Amino acid sequence: MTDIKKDIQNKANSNSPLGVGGSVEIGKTAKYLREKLGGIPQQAKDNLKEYNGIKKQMLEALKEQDLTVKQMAEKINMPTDQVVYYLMSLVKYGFVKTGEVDDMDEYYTYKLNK
Amino acid sequence: MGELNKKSAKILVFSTEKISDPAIDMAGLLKLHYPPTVYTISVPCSSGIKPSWILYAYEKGFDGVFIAADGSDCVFGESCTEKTGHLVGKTHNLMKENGIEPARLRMAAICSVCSESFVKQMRTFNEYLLKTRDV
Amino acid sequence: MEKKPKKIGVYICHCGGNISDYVDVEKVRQSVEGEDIVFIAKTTMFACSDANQRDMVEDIKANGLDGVIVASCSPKLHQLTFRNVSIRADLNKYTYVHANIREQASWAHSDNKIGATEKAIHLVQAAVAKARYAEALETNKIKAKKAVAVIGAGVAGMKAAISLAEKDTEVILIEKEPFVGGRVAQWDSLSTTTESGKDMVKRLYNELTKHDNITILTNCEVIENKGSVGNITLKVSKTPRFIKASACHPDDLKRAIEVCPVVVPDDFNFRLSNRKAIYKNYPSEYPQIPVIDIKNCTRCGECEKVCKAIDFSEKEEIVEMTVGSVLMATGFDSYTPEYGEFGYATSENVITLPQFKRLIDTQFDKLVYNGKEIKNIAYIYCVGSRQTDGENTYCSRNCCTSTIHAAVTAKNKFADINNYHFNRGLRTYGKQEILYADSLRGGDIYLQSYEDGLPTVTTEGKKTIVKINDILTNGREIEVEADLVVLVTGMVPRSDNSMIGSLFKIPKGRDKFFNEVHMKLRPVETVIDGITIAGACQGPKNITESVNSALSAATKSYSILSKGELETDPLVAIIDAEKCTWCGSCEAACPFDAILKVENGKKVIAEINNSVCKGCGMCAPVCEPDAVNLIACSSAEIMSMIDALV
Amino acid sequence: MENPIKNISYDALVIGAGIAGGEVALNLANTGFKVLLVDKELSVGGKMIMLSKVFPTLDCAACITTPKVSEISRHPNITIFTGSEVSNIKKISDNEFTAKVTKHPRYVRVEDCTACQLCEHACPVNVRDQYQFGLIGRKAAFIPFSICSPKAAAIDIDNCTLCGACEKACPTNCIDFTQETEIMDLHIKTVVVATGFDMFDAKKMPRYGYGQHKNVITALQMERELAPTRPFNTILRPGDGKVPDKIAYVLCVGSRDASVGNPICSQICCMYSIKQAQLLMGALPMADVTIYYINIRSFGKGFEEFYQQAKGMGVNFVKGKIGRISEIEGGNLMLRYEDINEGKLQEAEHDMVILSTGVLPNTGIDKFFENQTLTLDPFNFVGQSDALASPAKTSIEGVFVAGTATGPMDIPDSILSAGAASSEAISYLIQRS
Repeated sequence: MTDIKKDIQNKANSNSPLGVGGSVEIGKTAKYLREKLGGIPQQAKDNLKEYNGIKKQMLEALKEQDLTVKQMAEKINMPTDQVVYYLMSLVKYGFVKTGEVDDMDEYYTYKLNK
Repeated sequence: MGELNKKSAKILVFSTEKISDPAIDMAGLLKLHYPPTVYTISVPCSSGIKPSWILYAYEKGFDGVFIAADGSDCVFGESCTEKTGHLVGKTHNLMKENGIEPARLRMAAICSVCSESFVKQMRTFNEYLLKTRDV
Repeated sequence: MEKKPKKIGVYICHCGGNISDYVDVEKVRQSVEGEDIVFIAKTTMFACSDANQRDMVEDIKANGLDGVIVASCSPKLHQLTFRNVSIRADLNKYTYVHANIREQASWAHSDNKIGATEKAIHLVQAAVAKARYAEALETNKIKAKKAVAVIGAGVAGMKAAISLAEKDTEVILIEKEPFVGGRVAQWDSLSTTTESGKDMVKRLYNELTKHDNITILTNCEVIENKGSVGNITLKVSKTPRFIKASACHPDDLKRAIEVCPVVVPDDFNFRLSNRKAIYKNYPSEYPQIPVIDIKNCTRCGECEKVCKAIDFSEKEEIVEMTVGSVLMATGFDSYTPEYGEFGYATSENVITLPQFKRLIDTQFDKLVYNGKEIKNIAYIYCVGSRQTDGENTYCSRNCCTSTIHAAVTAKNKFADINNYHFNRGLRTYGKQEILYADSLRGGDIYLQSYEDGLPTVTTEGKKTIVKINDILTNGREIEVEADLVVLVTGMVPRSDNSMIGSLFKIPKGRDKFFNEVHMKLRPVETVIDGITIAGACQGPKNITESVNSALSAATKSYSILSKGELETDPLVAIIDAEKCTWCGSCEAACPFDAILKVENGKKVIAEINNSVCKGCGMCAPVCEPDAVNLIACSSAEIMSMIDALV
Repeated sequence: MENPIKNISYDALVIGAGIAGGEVALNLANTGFKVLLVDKELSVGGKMIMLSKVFPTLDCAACITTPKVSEISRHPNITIFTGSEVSNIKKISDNEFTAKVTKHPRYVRVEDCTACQLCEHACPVNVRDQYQFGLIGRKAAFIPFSICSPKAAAIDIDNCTLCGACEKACPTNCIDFTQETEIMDLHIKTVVVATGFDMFDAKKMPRYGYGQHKNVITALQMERELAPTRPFNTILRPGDGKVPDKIAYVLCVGSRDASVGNPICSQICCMYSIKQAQLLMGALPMADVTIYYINIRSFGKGFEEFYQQAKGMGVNFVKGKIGRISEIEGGNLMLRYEDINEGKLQEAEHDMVILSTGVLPNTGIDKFFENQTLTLDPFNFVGQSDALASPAKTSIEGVFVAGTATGPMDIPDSILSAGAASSEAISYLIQRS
């Protein structure tokens, strides 16, 4: 178990104001846990912020034209391996789709999934 | 994909659940190709095939019928070989009576690992049927 | 009476691409969607997944379906899975119909996507045609005898017997040889343990005899097999020992062996030595009574003079028994090299690995063969295994480790031994690697070749030379003058496998060992219900692996019988009483005596005994008035399938 | 802790719900015993359920695991706890053990979840997906993988921002952040350890550049790329998304190597590499695949034939030891190796390298046990007290071991080992009832 997880669980278990099955309204339990924990880990916040930024940059870039990984890397100034990771995640979530492969059968272009 | 344009003969295979089915399945597993117009109907034992079914298959348009017989491996006993042979003989006579070329019915023992032999049988039977019939 | 039309659900599996890469599954779905009885037609990524199974149950319940069809892989793999889905949705399992569009369409025709799709469409349509006729059927229940016959009393068979006896199951352990222990009894030294093979056999034998529910039959062979899972009747022929156990006095028996004038090659020692016609392979062997090898006995009567226990009047006995399941643990043979293969039988300095192992076990101080002290030993690996121009294309798995163990044992036991290993890539997998590393450290020399540059053995006068182009030293030709050449012979299927195999109708694989149903799903079961396989009769194995498979087979045999009751298929023959005129041909055709002649009102007709009928259908084609049909395989069903397939 | 502690009892506790543990649970359940099956992961199925196709028959792993998994999950005699850990196993009498089970909150009520994935769509977070070995991202509210069981969402609380979007999206209101850790006291008669194995961490061999050179990946990562639920639309190298056409396999990475602390052979790497090579040849017909090996160990039933088949398909086998892998321009990789046939050092360029990493023990199993010692072997796998005659017996009477917890083995051997452990456990239970 990671330390963060342990920490969260210890906190959750130790100062449960409402107890299990208490009066927390179904569908609004996230707020309950956030209050109980007194916030969320900084790392999770940072990660989300970074991803949102990159997602925005990538989708903006693809608005102009379809791009390969290399072209995207140059355009948004990011290492190609990072581009693969984020771009493929965006493909998975349906924001981006895979286009054609080049003549050499080497690199695919990626485009917005409208 | 050059094969696509080539016509193949329609062959109905009677195979058996315990013995020849596994061989035909294994042919697929090993990607041993044979014409896709080969269709299989499984029966418990090859000696339970009625001649009327075979005649019906020709009547409906099958070019050939192949019995993938159990041979001596049959789980229902060794009399299977003789009985299957007998019903093939009977069917051949019926075919002659009805003006159907008896060579359109073939039989071979296909044991549970005879994948290659099954595929070879299908290919040669297909070639024979293509040559002798206007498929 | 007008029947309500059926409502069927059809599920077409992608199999994660195995099907959908070659077959257009959507097209297949559309092709049956419009059929009157098809209420739902869906495609699914994995039909067998829990999620899809749950979906099917919901679909059946929510829509009141009468049956389902799954078009996926071979019914051998998942027919049972989907029949169980039907059961969970409160449908009778016989309303389920399976279509095989993987092994018989996408895979078989992966070279032709259009053809594969076309075929899949016809196959699914044929399944729909069959589903029109599929009816709810009740299974027959039969009593299962909680007893298992274990065939072969090597370590696998002995372990299986013990483990079944511990599970309150009656065991009959049948061994063809006069003694138990199989191959392991032949070894003194085993790798990874200080226990000798003989001691291990002794330990297992003592454990066997602790259980009252185990019967050990030595010198016995199964000669007849009747019936089926739950109720199998075996006939066993028992060759007499010609020695009365009760009257046996050890000293007299010892004398009897001494006086026996017959001398024959001793197979237990791989013909390295001789034995008498009355013999034991080694002093502590089990059971502890000698045996008379009647084929070689001259009936001179010398033994009778010194020992009262000798009794030549003993006759062959036939024992009959009923068991619920049979566990095959018949073991393997060692490969016998061809005449002249690496100098076998043509050079006096060439022996096989099993012979070499016996040689080390039977000698002390000095290693002597043919009167000559041995110093330099050349081992030639993969003899009879991984053949490129022979039938045995498989690797025999255990021989690398076994050879290194023997070589290290020889080196530790005798002075000045030099080991040269002419191998084709060492396969000391897993923890056995340590043994290889140890032997390298101990100074053993390893020389390697590929399949196309095997070592050669030549005899020049008294010298035997082994030559190789060693790839480990850049292909250099290296030659070793060997005092002894050991041919590392692997495991091959037993020569008598075909006899016992065909008696129980067990299929064999391409390697001619007994074949399991599925290497991963059902590794110890055969296509014959109730017959399990264990140990090296299924393929080469070391002792641990044999025991693992023996215990697995015991688990399987036990779980078949543990409830004391089995369900059998209700797919039997039925007689149309109107058409039947009793001519007796069906009775003559039935191999199971399942057809009876009965009076039905004014008429004499045939009747099927459902609990005996095995559903083979042999009675159907012989019926002139066409009064016999098989349930689920009737003329109407077959013809409607033919209509769909054309 | 305020949680009420539950007391539960079963005939058998099976630790680890991979194929070995699953097989044991099924065998015991089918002969009438009540089994608790515990796994620390979110799904049962172990490592095998993550694989593409399996050697030597090229059956898809899912086709073999999913039906078993489904049989396990609906067996009336089996209770499954995923996301749970066992500790404090104590032998209290001849045929009785106690233990503690800690069930971590999933923050999803599994029985209500329909795996509709709406929470996944709603979640704003993106983190590396451990089930795809970091090749691609996943959400903090996520279904572990498409064929997981139980097929239900889970919340990755480490990365969750507790924004509540998943809760709003969920049509069945199954997301529940009030869930807490549950601790249960367990009474059992027998224990089966089926804790599986770990993979060698390729970062421990810096000369191969894993973690540094982005186009050097592990075989498990390639396994995902080849699986039907693959992370990319095709085979891509993760460094820049290029379709590779000159692929190298390096065998014995972290096995047969005393210098990294693992002198034994991992038994499966030769075969899984040969299998992947065959699948790659199918997926990328123009690609060259080279396997750098020391010895090919295709020893099992049908394995040698499978090896020869790969050779026949054109997979290139080079007998050579890889010294170093360096990255060159464009992300390609230069392999320096000792060519054993030629007897000299050689260099070869590839555009993607797969490290066939070895099998290591899952450490810490012995710590589960309190008043008895579970003896380990010299390599830290679970020790077999009678390896030849009773391979499933351990140093503690009533505790049995199944599958790769005892050492490296392939799937058929794991199943057989599980069969043996089942046999011992059933006998033990019958003898003591």
